[in-house]
Amino acid sequence: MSDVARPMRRLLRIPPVPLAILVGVVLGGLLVLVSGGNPVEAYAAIVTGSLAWDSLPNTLNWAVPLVGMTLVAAIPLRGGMINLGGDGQMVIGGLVAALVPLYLPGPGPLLIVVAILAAMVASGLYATIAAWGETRHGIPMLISSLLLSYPAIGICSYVVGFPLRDTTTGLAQTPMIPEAARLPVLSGPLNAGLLVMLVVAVLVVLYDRFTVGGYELRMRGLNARFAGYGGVPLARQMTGVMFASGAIAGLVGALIVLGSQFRFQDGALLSPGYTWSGLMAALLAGGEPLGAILAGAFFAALQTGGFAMQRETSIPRVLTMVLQSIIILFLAIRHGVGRRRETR
Amino acid sequence: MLDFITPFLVNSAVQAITPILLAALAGTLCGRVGVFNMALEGQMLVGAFAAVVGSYATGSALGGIAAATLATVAFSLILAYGVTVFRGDAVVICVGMNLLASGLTAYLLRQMFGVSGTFSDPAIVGLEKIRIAAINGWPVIGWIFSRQTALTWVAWILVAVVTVVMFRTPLGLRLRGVGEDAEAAETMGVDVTRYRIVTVLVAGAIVGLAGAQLSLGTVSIFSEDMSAGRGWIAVVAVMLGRNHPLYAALACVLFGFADAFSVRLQGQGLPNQVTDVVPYVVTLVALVLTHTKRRRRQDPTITASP
Amino acid sequence: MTAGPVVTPVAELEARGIVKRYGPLVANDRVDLVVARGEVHAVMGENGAGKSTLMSILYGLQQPDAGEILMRGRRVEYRSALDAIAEGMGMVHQAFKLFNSLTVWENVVYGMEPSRHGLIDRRAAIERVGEIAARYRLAVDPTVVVGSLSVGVRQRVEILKALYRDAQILILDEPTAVLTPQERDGLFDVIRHLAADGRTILFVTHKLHEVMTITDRVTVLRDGRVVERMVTAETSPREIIRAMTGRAVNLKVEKAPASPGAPVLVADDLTVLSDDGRPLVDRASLTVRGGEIVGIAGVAGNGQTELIEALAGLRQPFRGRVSIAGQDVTAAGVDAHRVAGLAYIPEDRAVTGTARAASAADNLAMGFHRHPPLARGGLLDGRALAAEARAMIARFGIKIGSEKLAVGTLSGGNLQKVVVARELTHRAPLLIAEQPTRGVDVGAIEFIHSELVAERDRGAAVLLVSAELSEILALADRILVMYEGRILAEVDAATATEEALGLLMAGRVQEAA
Amino acid sequence: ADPKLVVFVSPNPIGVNDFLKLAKTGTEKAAAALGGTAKAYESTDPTTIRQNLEAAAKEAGVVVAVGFEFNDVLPEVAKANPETKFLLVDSCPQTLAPNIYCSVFREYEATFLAGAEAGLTTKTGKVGAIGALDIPFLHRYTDPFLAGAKHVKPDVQTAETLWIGGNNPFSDPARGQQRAAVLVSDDVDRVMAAGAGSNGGIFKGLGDLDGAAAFGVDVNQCKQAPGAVMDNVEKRTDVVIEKGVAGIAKGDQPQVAALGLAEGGMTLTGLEAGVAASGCLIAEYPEALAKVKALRDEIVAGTLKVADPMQLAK
Ligand SMILES: Nc1ncnc2c1ncn2[C@@H]1O[C@H](COP(=O)(O)OP(=O)(O)OP(=O)(O)O)[C@@H](O)[C@H]1O
Ligand SMILES: Nc1ncnc2c1ncn2[C@@H]1O[C@H](COP(=O)(O)OP(=O)(O)OP(=O)(O)O)[C@@H](O)[C@H]1O
Ligand SMILES: [Mg+2]
Ligand SMILES: [Mg+2]
Repeated sequence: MSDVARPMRRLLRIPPVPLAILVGVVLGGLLVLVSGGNPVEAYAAIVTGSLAWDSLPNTLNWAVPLVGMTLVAAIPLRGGMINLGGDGQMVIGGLVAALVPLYLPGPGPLLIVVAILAAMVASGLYATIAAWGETRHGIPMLISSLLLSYPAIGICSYVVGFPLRDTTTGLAQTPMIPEAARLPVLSGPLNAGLLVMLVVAVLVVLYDRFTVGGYELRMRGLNARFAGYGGVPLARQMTGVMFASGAIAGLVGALIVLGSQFRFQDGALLSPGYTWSGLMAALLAGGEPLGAILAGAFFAALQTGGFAMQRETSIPRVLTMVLQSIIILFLAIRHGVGRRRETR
Repeated sequence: MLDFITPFLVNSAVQAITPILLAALAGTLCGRVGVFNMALEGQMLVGAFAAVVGSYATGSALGGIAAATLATVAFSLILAYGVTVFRGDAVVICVGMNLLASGLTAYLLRQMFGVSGTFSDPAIVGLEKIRIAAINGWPVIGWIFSRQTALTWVAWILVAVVTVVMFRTPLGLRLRGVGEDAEAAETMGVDVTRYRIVTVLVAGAIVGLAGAQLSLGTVSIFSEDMSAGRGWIAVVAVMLGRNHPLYAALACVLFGFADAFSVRLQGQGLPNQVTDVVPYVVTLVALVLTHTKRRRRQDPTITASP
Repeated sequence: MTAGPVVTPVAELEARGIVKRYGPLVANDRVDLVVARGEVHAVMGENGAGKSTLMSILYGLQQPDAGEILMRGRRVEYRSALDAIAEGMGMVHQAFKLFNSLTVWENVVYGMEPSRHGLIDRRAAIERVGEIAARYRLAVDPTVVVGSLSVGVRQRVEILKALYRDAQILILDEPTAVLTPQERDGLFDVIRHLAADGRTILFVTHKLHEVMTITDRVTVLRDGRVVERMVTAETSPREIIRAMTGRAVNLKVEKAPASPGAPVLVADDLTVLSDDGRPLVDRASLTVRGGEIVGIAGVAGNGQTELIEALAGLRQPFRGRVSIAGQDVTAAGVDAHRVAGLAYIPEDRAVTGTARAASAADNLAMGFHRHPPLARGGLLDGRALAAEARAMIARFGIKIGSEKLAVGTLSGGNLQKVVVARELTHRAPLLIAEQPTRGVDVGAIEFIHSELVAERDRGAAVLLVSAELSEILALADRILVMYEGRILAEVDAATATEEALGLLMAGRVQEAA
Repeated sequence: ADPKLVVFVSPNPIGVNDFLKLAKTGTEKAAAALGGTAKAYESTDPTTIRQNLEAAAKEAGVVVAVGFEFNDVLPEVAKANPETKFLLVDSCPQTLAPNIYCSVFREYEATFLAGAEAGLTTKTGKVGAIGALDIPFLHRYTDPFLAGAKHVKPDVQTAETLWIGGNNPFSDPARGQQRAAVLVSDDVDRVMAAGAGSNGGIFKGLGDLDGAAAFGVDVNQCKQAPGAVMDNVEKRTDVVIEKGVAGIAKGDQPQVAALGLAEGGMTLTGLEAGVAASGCLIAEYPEALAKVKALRDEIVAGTLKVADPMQLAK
């Protein structure tokens, strides 16, 4: 080792995640500087725009779907599987959750529960198609889950664009759901969806840590052959995992529709790109749920801060996309994040 | 149904396939050396952006192609070194690269040209369409090849070249070996890391061409995220074609014609939300058909349990 | 003494003071090795002694931290295997390094392809490979795909690869581990032929009788250090073992006659089909009773693997019945088999038997993790898991720092102990042991053998699959011979001989009788 | 709140959309006229629309919003911020608050005229339209176009309207080009291009048929693709916002303003001064222009009624 390398090595001893963030911040800052902006101002805007007391609710509100989609990706990833179909699954959940209170009679609270459950079941079942394709026909789930997303999005878009469109507006969207069937507001933009997602997140972490199923999923992720040899029913497990993953995607769609948009609007669930942000957060943590949740929350803060930065300074919020990608790339190559998926 | 197939349509389908085909070729190259390239979408976007910048700056389409190739090769360094020297996970790196491409091109678009969204300018010189009078009149061949850009020609020539190199040359044998079992290749004295790096970079250059075709071949415009999922279709084609350039090309053709067909269906009054889905459904069906036969060959542990 | 040219004996290959460290672990500690031209030189040592490490350094796959290598007296430095190959080194790895989807000739010429006009000259390649194969009596068809070949033939392909590169020094790392006696004898013929041709052989093995049969000299490693150099003709197996382990090892398996009880594993008319519908296991029927060890002998690739997978629930049989302890488990998955009473030591400890990145505790729980004491009502008892793991590590002497550490860096023998410990601890009524001592050193073999016999004496039914005839002969009470998916014969272990079994394994029933 | 601050909140990223860019320019001009400053907040989805709207309502004197996407949230935010005035362009919520002003357009009138130009100038006798996304709002650009052509040339053939769709409908020039190729293959030589950022591809695609031409939207797109654009349906969002904000400041802005040809909210490039220098092909068809001007006058006078394809259920 040359002498020059030594301080480098000491630097690299900073724990990987903070170091990655540091690298991202420095590179992002340079980018801002080169294009004539003020990096300090930009970062200050991001931080206050996401973590200051009155912007925190916005961050949390953004974190609910993002963390949800992080779990969607993390659960299969824990077992060495990848679900790229989050978009389609979320949209199905959103549409179902909007249709239940619109077309079913019943008291509001009951409608909420039914809508959420129906959304989860519908999305979960749709997600299992990809698992079925792999277990039955050997079609790689990676690509079938991605491809299955398009028909789901297309059909939902058609449904709200034509037969079930709210004809009083010029957009492809369902009518507003009745007030009674909306999620109760906690304060400001925050609604009960936050609590629901919190419970789900805790359940996922506990399942991963303390149950037989969690152990089996982890072992599958480390060596699928080994898990199969040990008696883990791989096909059934894959189906179950995809159902859970899809159901959470459906839940995310349902919470957005019932909690903040109050109707299903074509494209509105997809344009924030929760699915890909969630996938990145999950990859960042190698599928480990708690780490993934933290990464998801971090991305939520970054993105919310990005919007604030764009409002405050004229620096475009795509900067936060660049930041996120630098962080994940750095972690991937510097510490081989995600390399633990041993077999296939 | 056959009256759907008009010369114009075939011609435009071939044109629309070109970027996907180039990207898929690059994907098969990477796949052959054991690097699963999911970053085609982002690489194509970088190529498209650099092509427009290069063409705008040099005032020539060739300058655009050169810039696209260089920029995408540079961008591909992340993947090339990331999965080899730094031993990162290909999936993670590719997801990061896609995001980086999307964010960086949008950011640079604003900072370099002061516009957001779309950048078009008369100074951007698009690719010439090659018109060969001799073949114009021929059915089918004429439809396919008249009025295409040089890159479309290059794409199809590359399909042949890559196939020959892959299966008939020492280099190809080595590449295939590296992809099948890197450790075995290493013991035979083949420098796996170097082969992988070079292959990924060459593939990067090819995706650069895909990007150039997208932004200079069809339209002379750059718009944000204009790759619009084409890179993902290329990834699907690579998997459908099992890293074989000819089969991957076939998959691209299948998708391209299903897509052209879907536009036709739209012309018949079907809602576009439904017709848009057609090429994906066709691809899914192809996926199912190509897999049902191989059903029992898979890992016994997977099919276990009733 | 007649006058002649004075020959200073320059060693063909010499390694001086080779040091290789993996973190705190010193895998090779100032190793000196001298190999003369035309000799067959054995390198021996327990699991993890540093044999493979030394070989990969000599073959340029790894760079030593210190020390030097001399070829015919000249100092060489390898940056990669390519340099070593250029110096005339060749290596046959225990785990074959072959491309299964490529043909024999493609595998052989890989990296050194004859070409014309930039394209591979296929005809020249096939011709050249055929020539070498004929010269060294390695019966191989150059045009077949390697994936379809049996293990013995694959090994010949590996040797062909080295000879194609005109290797002067050939390293064979545990080359006989998966061969039948006949195949092994064939290999020895080849080795003698090569040595007579002036080529030098480095022979890594755990099998003493092979060392005694084929080698000229022996170098013994222990804990990364050379502890002894011997001339084969002047030593004995007992001495070599003492050098390797520092103690005496009982090579003879002590066991009382079996007293079989009730049938535990019953397979009836079992047929397993391949993808293209060929029978891999063809109407096999067998019964294993409590208190007996039934051995299955056979050349690898004759359906043993598939038979075991079907018996263990990893594979669905096409026809037939399987029952464990009276329970029909034919269509059930692995878990049902385990509940019914299966313990199973799989053939490949690294790929199937363990998860490298998982902790020892997690590895030691697999298969028994669904039921008490490890789990209750779907909840895993982390404390029980750890306690159980610590107990196993202690009882089986697994060399690992803590049950929380990953098993990925354990040596082959230690990894095998992890698997054996897990499968034996739960006292299942049925134990299927597939190649339980493959690649394991003599000390560990002794231990595993005695554990298997103890299982039997406790009343368990033991089904033993091994390519190692001596192992089957030593342990089994009854021997079944598999050939092309069928159970060809049943032989009483007391009267069986290696030669007769070898003939049966080759399908030559008449001659064997 | 700073009364001299005017904030424009966009429903989608401004980039791809000329129409939103106009709104941004209009906001800047309006702020300059007030002697204040302008800002633009870009949203991507309902959540960020709400966040941006709330942030804007707290800071600004006048908030300019554009699009249907604001119908749900605007009344709520307006109620919470009674001091702030809101100008919603292109849409009007069902429940109005005193501090909400709406300016809506009658795009269909100008589109109808563009269609008339198409009918008058087509050589193949076939016209068609391409839109980004099949939503009612965009039918205001496609349906009246075909109707206008039919009006002046009853035997004109109209092709089925094509939609760009896909992953990125407002910014996928290549798909635009593909759809243009389909129309071209059917000999359609006059095409309404309502594809926002995808329009460039449509123009390019029409280049394959000699004499084919497109109609652009929102701004003069003739220069962008010389020789490929006949005329443009211009929506004077900038003017409307400029006037609207000024009106709000003065206090004489009507709560709901509907703007069409008569009010100067909608027009064609060809109907304005400077046609000759516009680069638009329509400049070469003076007789057609004369007829279209006459039609415009009929519409303005109310003697010719153009159907609004987006007759919303009340
Ligand atoms: N890449 C590595 N990283 C860390 N430790 C290693 C590595 N390779 C080998 N070792 C360790 O070095 C020691 C020597 O290993 P080596 O494979 O040379 O043993 P061996 O004599 O071949 O054993 P066996 O008889 O089991 O094949 C072992 O303790 C092993 O765990
Ligand atoms: N990447 C690695 N990190 C740490 N240790 C390793 C690594 N790869 C191999 N080892 C260790 O190096 C040793 C040699 O590996 P090898 O594949 O030869 O296994 P083995 O079973 O010990 O040898 P053999 O297959 O010859 O019996 C093993 O003990 C293994 O645990
Ligand atoms: Mg070894
Ligand atoms: Mg070994």
